[in-house]
Amino acid sequence: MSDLESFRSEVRSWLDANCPPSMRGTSGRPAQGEEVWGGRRQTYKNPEAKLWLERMAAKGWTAPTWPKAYGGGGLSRDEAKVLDSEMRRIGAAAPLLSFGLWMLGPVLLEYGNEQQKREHLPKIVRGEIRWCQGYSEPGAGSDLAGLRTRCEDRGDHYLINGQKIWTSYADQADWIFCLVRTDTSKKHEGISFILFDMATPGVEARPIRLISGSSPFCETFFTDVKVPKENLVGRLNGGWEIAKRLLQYERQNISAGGFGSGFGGGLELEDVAKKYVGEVDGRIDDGDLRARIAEHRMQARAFALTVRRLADEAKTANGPSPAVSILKYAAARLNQERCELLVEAMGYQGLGWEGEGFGPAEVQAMRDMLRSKGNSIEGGTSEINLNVVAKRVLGLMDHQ
Amino acid sequence: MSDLESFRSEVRSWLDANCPPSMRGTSGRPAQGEEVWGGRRQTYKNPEAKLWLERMAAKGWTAPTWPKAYGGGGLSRDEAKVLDSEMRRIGAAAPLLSFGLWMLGPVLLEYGNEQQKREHLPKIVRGEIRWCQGYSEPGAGSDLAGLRTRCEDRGDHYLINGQKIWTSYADQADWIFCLVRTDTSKKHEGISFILFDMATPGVEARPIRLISGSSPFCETFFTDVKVPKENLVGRLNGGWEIAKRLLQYERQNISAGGFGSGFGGGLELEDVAKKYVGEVDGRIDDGDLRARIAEHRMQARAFALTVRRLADEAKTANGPSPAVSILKYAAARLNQERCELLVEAMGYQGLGWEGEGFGPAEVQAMRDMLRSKGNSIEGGTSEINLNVVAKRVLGLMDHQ
Amino acid sequence: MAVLSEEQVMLQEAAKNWTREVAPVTAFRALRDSANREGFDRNLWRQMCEMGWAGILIPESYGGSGLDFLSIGLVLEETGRTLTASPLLSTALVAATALLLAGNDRQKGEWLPKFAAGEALGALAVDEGAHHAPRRVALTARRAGAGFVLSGTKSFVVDGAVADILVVAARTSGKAGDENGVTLFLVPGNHPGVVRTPLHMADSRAAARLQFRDVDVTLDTVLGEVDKGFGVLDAILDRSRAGLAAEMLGHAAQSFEVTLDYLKTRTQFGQLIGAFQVLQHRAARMYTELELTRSCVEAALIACDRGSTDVPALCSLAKARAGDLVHLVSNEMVQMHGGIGMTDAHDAGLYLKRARVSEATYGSPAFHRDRYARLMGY
Amino acid sequence: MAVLSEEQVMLQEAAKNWTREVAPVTAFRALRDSANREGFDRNLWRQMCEMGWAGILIPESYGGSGLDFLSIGLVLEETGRTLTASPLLSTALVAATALLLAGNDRQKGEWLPKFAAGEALGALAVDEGAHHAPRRVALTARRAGAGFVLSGTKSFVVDGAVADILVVAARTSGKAGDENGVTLFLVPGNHPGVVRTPLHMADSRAAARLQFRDVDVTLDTVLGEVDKGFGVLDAILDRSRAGLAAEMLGHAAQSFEVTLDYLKTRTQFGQLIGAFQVLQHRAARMYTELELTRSCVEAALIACDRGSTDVPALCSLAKARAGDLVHLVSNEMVQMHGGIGMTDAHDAGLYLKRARVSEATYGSPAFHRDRYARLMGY
Repeated sequence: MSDLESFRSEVRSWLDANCPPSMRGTSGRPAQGEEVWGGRRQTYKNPEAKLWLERMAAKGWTAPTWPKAYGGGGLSRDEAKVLDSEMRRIGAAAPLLSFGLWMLGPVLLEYGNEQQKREHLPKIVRGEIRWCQGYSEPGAGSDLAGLRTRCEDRGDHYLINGQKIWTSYADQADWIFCLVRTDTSKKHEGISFILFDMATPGVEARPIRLISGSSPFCETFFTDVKVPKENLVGRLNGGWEIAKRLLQYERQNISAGGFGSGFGGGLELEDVAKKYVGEVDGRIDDGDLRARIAEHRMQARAFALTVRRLADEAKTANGPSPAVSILKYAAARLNQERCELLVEAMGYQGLGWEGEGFGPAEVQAMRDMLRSKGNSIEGGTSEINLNVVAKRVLGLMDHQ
Repeated sequence: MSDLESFRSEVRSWLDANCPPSMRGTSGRPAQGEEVWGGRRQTYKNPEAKLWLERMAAKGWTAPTWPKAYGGGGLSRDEAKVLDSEMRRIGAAAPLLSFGLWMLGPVLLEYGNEQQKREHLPKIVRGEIRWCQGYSEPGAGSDLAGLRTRCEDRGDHYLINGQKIWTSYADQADWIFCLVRTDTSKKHEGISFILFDMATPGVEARPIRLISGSSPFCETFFTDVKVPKENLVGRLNGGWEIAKRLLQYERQNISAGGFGSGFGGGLELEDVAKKYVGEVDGRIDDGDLRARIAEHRMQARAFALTVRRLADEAKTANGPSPAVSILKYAAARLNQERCELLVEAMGYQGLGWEGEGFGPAEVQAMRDMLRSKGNSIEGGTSEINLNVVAKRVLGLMDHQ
Repeated sequence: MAVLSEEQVMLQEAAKNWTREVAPVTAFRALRDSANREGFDRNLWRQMCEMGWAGILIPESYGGSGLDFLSIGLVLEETGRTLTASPLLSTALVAATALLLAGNDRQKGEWLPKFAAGEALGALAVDEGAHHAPRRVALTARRAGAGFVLSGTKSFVVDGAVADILVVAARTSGKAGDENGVTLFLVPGNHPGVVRTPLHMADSRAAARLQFRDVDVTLDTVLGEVDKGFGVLDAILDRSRAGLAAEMLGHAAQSFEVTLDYLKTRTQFGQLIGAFQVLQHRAARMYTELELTRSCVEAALIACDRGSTDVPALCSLAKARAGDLVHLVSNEMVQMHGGIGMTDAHDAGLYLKRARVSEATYGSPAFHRDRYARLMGY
Repeated sequence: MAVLSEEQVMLQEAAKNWTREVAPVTAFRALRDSANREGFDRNLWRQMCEMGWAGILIPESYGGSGLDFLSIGLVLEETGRTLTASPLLSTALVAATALLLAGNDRQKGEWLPKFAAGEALGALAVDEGAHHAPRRVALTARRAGAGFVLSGTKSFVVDGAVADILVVAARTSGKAGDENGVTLFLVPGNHPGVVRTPLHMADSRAAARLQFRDVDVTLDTVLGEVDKGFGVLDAILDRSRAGLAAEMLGHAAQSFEVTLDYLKTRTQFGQLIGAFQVLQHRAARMYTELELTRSCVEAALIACDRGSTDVPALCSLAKARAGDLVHLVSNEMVQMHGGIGMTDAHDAGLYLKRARVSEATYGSPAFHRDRYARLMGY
C-alpha cells in the first residue's frame, strides 16, 4: 500500500470516528443558519458543529497544508486532496468558513514575519479570531489603488483615519486586514498592508442594507485608531503587491465556490418552469422560455466543464492556465442569468418580498436575483475583469 | 383650393400623362437590373426608363428642390412632398439613382462657386454624368482624416498621386468627388475637396470582389493626375468641413433607404420559416426560431415606427432630432439580423453558392447575408456611430 | 415625442412639475418605509384627482375631461419617472376603460363620476395562475336563480385590496383556454364572500390575491354580454398594456438619465467613468433602445385613441419593448453605479424592483412575442 | 487542452506542422479557385492517408492505428484552423464509425481497410429536407424478393458525390418522425439508380443531393438490424457532431487569433485599434467563449471514447456551443477587419462561409438546444 493509500485509510477511520452525524451527508456546506465563521461572537445552535470544529482544528485540518508549527495540518498537496475527497465521500460539512483561512492566511505565510505567523495563524486555524477585509473605499472601488485612508507614523504607533466600505461582516469580525495610505505622494507605492483589532477605540462598523434586504457588508469608520507598529505586514509602502496577491485568492474563492445561491444547488430551473408554466408531453409549455433555459443550462455545463478542465490542467502543467481569469466574469454572468430565469419562470409568484401569498423559495428567488447583481461588481467588476483578460491574457495594449 | 392643392392636381395630371406604364406600380425602385444610374456608359434595357428620365429631368423633378437656374425643379419643400406623395400613389419608379443627386449636389449648392454649380448641377439633374466618391484609403477607414492621397499645387494645375478604396462603382463613373491632402503638416486642416474626370490620364479603377461575389466597389489609383485648379471646391485645406457635411447626407440616405435587400421588401421571414421548417396549427414548427423571428420583426417594426416618428418631429420641430444618429447603427443591426435569420430558416437550402439544387431566392439569401456584413462598416462603422452618439448626443467625454 | 396638442403640452408640464416637486422618488421611498400597506399615498392621489388626472379618459358628461390615451400616457410617463405609486393606472385607465368599452348607461353613470372625482377606486381581476394568461380564465360563474355565483381565485390583482369596484373575468361556459364563455362582472370590493389578501410585492406597490367563495351576484352586475366577454377583456388589457408601457418608458428614461449623470460625475483611475469606451457604447445602446421603445409606446397609445385595427399588435409591441427596455436599463443602472447601486439607500434598487414587477404585469416580453407572432399569423 | 498521451501529442504536432506547411489557407483558396469540383485535393488527401490519419479510429486488425476520438479531434482541430477540405470527417470518422458501431465482420473487412489505406471514401446520407432531422427519415426501403428497393431523396450529403460507399438511412416501417422503422444500408456510390447531383455550396466543400430511383439492394447491404437502425444512427451522428465540433473549434481559434493579430497591428486615429476598450472587451468575450467551447468539445470526444451514457448530451452541447462560437467569431472577424474583411481577397469571408455551413451540418444550435432539453427531460 502506497503512503497515500495508507493515509487515506487513516483519514477514513478518523472521520468515521470523529465526524458527528449531523455534520455528514451535506453538500459540503453546513445547513443554512448553522454556518460556523468562528470568532469571539460565535454561538452554536448545534453543539455538534462546535465539536466538529474543535476536533478538526486539533488536527490542523481546517488548514490542511499549513505548517504544523502554525497550527496547520502539515499535509502535502496530495494528502490534502485525499482528505478533501474523503470528506466529500461522507458529505462532511466544512467545519469553518473563514476569510482568515481563504485570504489572510496564505498571504501571511508568504509575506508575514515569524512573529506575525505565530501570533495569527493558529487562531485562524482554531476559528478563535474572525477576520474582515478593509479594501474598498467610497472613492476607490474599481480603482482600488486610489484609496485614501491615512496611516501616519506617530513614532511608537501608527494612527489611522479614514473610511472603508464593503467590509464583509465587519460588524461580526474581531480583527481586520486593511489597506492604508502611508505615502500620499505616490499612488500604488504609497500603500501598506496592516492588521488591527476591531475592538480598538475609534473603529466603528455600520451595516449596509442591500437591495436584497440583507446586510452582509458594512461601512467602517476609523477615527484616530492607534495601531502597534509590529502590525504592519511586509514593508512600509509595499502593500500593493500583497493586496493583489490577496485578490487572487479572493477571486479563486469566488469563481470556484460559486456565489451564494450557487449553480445546480437548490432549485432546478427546468423543474421550476414546469411547475409554474406547465408542461406538455414532458416539455416546458413555453417554447421561448424553454429555449432560453436550455441555452442557460448548456452554458452552465460548459462553465462547469471548464472549471474542471482548468483544474486538471493546473495539476499537470506548471501552474494555472491564463484562462482561469475568465472564470470570475463567466460565473457572475451565469449566476445572474440563472437568478433572472428563476424569477421569470415563477411569474407573479417570483415577485414577492415577504408575507402571505409567497413561499420561502419564491421570496428567496427574488432576493437572490437582487443579490446576484452584485456578482459582477464585488471582487473586481466584470469590466475590470475583461480589461485584465484583454491586457494580460490577450496582450492588448492601452492607449499610448 | 389652396396653392398646394392646385399644385397637387397639376402633378397628378402630368404624371398621368407622362409616367410610362412600366415605370408605375413599383415599390419606388426600378425593377432589378433596370436601375438607371445615368452617365456616359448608361444603356437602357427598357426604352421607357430612358423616356421617363428625360421627361422628369426636363421638369427638373429629378432634383425637385434645386433652383431652376441649375436645372432643378425649384419646388418648395412642401411642393416636393406633394410630388413625392403623388409618385408614391402610382408607385412611380425613381427615374434616376445618383450619388450626384444624393451627395454631391447638396454639397455643391452649399460650398460650390457659381461656375461649379452651373457646370455640374444640370448634368446631375439630367443624369448625364455619373459621379463616384473618393473618400476611404487603405490606411484611412474609420479614421478618414488620416488620408494621404497627395494633391500638389503645380502652378497652373494640381497634381494628384495616391490611392482610394471602397470607391462605389468607380469603374462605371464619369467623374469623382475626392478628398485629397493639400497640407501634410496638419491632419484635418490639410484636406481639400476636389472634382475631376475619371477619364483623366493616370486614373485607374479596379473592381474589388466582395465575399458575396459582387463587385460594387473599386480600388482607385491616381498616378500624376493633372486636375485644373478651378475644380477645387471651397477653400484650400477647407475640405474636412465639406467632407463631414457630405457624410451626413450619405448616412441619411443609408438609414432612410435601408440597405440593398431592405426591410419588409422581398421575402417575409415568417413565410420562409413556414416553408422550410414547417408549421403546426399555423405556427412555425420550431418554438426557438419562431421566438427569434418574432423578436426580430418587432424590432424591425420599432425601427420603422422610429423612422416615421423622427421624420414627423423634424417637420414640426426645428430640424431633426439628435436621435436620428441612432438610425444607421440600428438599421445595420436589423438588416444583418434579418439576413442571418433567413439563411438559418432555409437550412441547407440557404447555404448554396450557385448552380443546380438551389433556387434564385436561396442563393440570394446567402449572398445578401454575406453582403450585409458590410452594413456595419460602410458609411461609418457601427463603432464610430456609437462613439458619435455617446459624445454628441449623450455628452460623454473622451479620456482627458 | 409625438406631436402634441396645446392641452397635452400643458398636461405634460403639469405632470412634470408636480412629480418633481410633490412626488419625487423620495416620496415613494418614504411611503415604502412607512406603515402604509395600501401601496399608495391617499393624499397624493387626492391631489392627482384635483388636477383632473383621474378623469382624463372619462367623458365630460361623466365628470371627466374626455381626453385620450396619449394624454394619460404623458402623465403615466412622468409618474413612471419618479416611481409615483397611485391608482392612476388601475382606476383612471384600466377600470375606466372597462366601463367605457363595455358598461351600460347605468353602470357608467354609477362609477365613472366617482372615478373622475377620486371617490372610488377600481381594479381588474383577470389572472389566476403565476403568469398573465387571459385565455385561461377558470374562475366559475354559475347561473343561480336570477344571478350568478362566483367561485375561484384571482392571483395578482393590481390595487385589488383597495378597489371599491372589481372588474372580474369569470367563466360562464366552456373551459380554461377557450375564448368563448368568458363574462365580465362588476363586483364591489367588499362584497360578501370576496376575501382579499394584500400581497407584499417586491416593488412595494399594491396588489392582492382575491378569493371568491361562492359569491352571489345579480344579473345586472354583468359588464357587457354573457359569454362574449373575451374580446372586450382583450381590448381593456391592450389599453392597459399601452398605459403601463408609457409608465415604463418614463421609468427607463429616468433611470437612464440618472445613470448617465453618474457617468459624467464619478471618477475612477483619474477619469470620469463616462470616458471609458465600453460604457459609452453601452450607454449609446440604451439610448437607442429608449428611442425605439418611445416610438412603439406612442404608436400604441395613438392606435388606442383611433381604435385602429392594429391595436393588439402595437400594444403587444409596446409592452414587449418596454419590458425588455426596463430590464436592460435597470440592470445597467446597478452595474454602472457599482457598489453604491447595490445599497438600499440608493434609488437603483427601487427602479430594479419596479422593473421586474412591471415586466410581468399584463404579460412578459415572452408572452407578447408569442402573441405578436400569433396575431401576424405565424 | 485535455491531458494528452505522448502519441496524441505527436499526432497533434504532425497535424500542426503539416497544415501550416502543406495545407495552409492559401491551399484551400487555390482549390476553390481551381476547376476542381470534388471539394478537396486528392493529393493532399493521399498525404493525410500516408500519415495514417484516415485510419486513426480503425483498429489495427483492419489496417488502422486504433486510436480514439480525442486523437482524430486533434487532427480535425488543426485542419479546421486552415480550412483544409478533405474526407477526413466523412470517411475516417463518420463512415468508419458507422461500420465500427453496426457493421458485421464481412462489412468491416470489406471497407475499413480501404478507408484506412485511402482507397475508398464513405459518406452518410441521412437528411432529406432543408434541416437536420434524423427522426424524419422518409426515404423508403421496400422489401422486394430477397432484398429491398430504395426510393427517395437525400438533400445534403457531405462528400456524397465522391463517396465509394454510402451509409443510407431508410425507412423500412413506420412513418417519418418515428424512431422505430429506420434501417441503415450500405450502398455503393455508383450503384444503378443512384443519381448524384454535386451541390455548389457557399463554403466550396463537397456535398451532394442524392436521388434513389428504385434502387435494388440485396439483404446483405443492411448495416445492423432492420427497423432498429435509429439508435445506431444517433450514435454515429453524435460522434460526427463531436468531430465536426473539433474542426469548428480550430476554425474559431484560428479566426480569433488572426483577428487578435490585426487588433495588434492595425492603426487608426494614431492608435492600435486593439487599444480601444470596446474591442478589448469583445475580444475578451470571444476568448471566454472559445475556452468554454474547448471544454465542451474535449468532454464530448472523451465521452465518445469511453462510451459513457452522457454522449448524446455532451455531443449536443459541443455542437451547439461550437456553432454559436463560429457564428460569433466569424462575424467579429469581418467587423474588426473593417472593409478589408469584406473583400474576397481576405480570408475572413472563407471562414465566414465555412462557419455557416458547419453551423447547420448535423444540427444547428437551435436543433441541439431542443435536443439537449429533451435529453434532460424538459
